[in-house]
Amino acid sequence: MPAGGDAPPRARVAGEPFTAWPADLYIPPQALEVFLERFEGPLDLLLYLIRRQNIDIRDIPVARVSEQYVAYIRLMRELQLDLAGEYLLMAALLTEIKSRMLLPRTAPDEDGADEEDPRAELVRRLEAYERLRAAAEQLDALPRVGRDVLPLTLPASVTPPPAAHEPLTVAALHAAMLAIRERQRLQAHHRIDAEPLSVRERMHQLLRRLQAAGPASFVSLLDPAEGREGVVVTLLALLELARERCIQLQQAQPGELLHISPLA
Amino acid sequence: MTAPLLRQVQALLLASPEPLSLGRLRELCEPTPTAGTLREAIAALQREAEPLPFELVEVAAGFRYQLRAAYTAQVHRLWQVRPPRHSRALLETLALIAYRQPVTRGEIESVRGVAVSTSIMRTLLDEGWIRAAGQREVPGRPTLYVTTPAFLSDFNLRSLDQLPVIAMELAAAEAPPES
Amino acid sequence: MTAPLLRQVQALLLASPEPLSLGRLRELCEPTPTAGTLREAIAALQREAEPLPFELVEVAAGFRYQLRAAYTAQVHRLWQVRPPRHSRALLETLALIAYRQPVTRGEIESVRGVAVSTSIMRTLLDEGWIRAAGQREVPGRPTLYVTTPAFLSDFNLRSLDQLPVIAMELAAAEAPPES
Repeated sequence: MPAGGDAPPRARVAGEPFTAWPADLYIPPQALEVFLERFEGPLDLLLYLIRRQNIDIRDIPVARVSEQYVAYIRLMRELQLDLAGEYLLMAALLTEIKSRMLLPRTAPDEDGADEEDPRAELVRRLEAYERLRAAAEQLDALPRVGRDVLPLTLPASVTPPPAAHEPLTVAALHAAMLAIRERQRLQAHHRIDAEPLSVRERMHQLLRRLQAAGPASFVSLLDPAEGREGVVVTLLALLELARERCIQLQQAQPGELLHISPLA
Repeated sequence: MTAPLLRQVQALLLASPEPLSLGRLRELCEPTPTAGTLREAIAALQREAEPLPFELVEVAAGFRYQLRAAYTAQVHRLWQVRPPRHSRALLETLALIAYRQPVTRGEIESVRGVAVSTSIMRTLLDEGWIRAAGQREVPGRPTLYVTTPAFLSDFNLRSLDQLPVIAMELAAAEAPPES
Repeated sequence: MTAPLLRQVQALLLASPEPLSLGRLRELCEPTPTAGTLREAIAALQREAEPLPFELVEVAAGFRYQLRAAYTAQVHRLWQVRPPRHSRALLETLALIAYRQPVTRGEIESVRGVAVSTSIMRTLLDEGWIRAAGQREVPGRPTLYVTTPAFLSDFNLRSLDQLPVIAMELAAAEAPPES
């Protein structure tokens, strides 16, 4: 697999560095998912798109890159990846820059100070993030205790008197265990987030429910346990159902309750 | 690349928080030495350590490096000037062993999400609060740890049942994801 | 009778679960050596360890003996653990704190372009690599984070100056936006 520019591999598939996007190659969905999950956010994804094509970061063809960016976002959504809101924000920013680029540039004023390129701020952020990424890699390469080096501690042949220790109590043990459980609970929560909620499946559920129980408010269709992702999936499923003319969405005024009723 | 047997054995013994038996050492060295070669290597390490402040001794459970008695006073001063504080890491490690026994070091690490340092295991062993109790019959046969009667008496417990109850969620969360 | 300085130092370093500074070593040795003599003893111990599977290194918190990297894989097999790997998100967060300290979580997020998860901050705090150090005097008074000496020691560094050179560029990057 040819490397895309000198970009570091973004993912490994079957041990092979995955740097280039093979245009006509069928990618098994799992590999694709692994590849897409590796992006650490919108800046990371944008940098990948730019570096892969050997584009000069100071002269980004915004229209082209923004199109590719949106294509990736769509792909990530189709694969039900947990998409942070920042990805959508970046899509909006790219669109805004694109439109500002279409406006005629004003002539330099008397100080000779040119109006700033609409891309300048984005370029600064991309460069700062790229430096951070490099710094993180260098940090990771340092020999680390626990991974690369193990400090040695030898026992004494005569155990030192135990009096010096702070007293330990059952209560302290109990508290330690509770702290562990709390952390695990948080981690378990994250695992739920990562679990794919399928829009397709949700569409079926919602339709069955609406047909059985009749009209409902949007809020009543949500399950608090599913969190933000649940809201997004439910909303997407409803929009999809409305588009397919299976349901009707009604709202008296902006900000009021959204009512959903099944269509025959 | 494999290091000379002598250095492999030395590295393993220096880093292990508990004594290693000949059998364990043979399993861990590469290529697997004969018992005779291994014994020779240990004897060589013992001779090598003669002028040094630590010695390689054989105890019931196997071989271990320890500081020589002549340095005890010095080491005690080390503790006295700044008594070892029980860190949160130590407390959590002990709690996991108490509540979940028998457990392996790897299991503790996977629950805590961070490496358990050798010095923590060593402290718990030195305090006499935990001990090795066999090996889990999985590849690599990692050591299983349990708490000791000394742990119960130091914590004023008559039995493990007296530990405050922790909801079952923890045990459940540990199990491999079903569904 | 007291043991030679060289061996006293070696015994202390091997007994201590944490690195020992020159000052601490001087306190603990008998008779109290001059800083120069002590440095010479340490240098001699470092040379002595050259053919051995362990080395004597200086990190932020002082001196410590540690197993050489070439032997750690073998020891990890002993424990049946895969050394914990840290995610890119965590390393990027840590790098930013290391190079730009003190920084707030918001500042980290603005450079990375995504939210920093609570579990990452918690892991970094749990590892003892970062700590809160006051608040930025802006609305909301967000917590400022800095790295700790333990971070340096765990990454085999003596001081922040030893961070890889990328440091310069990152630190030179524009001042944090006042989100």
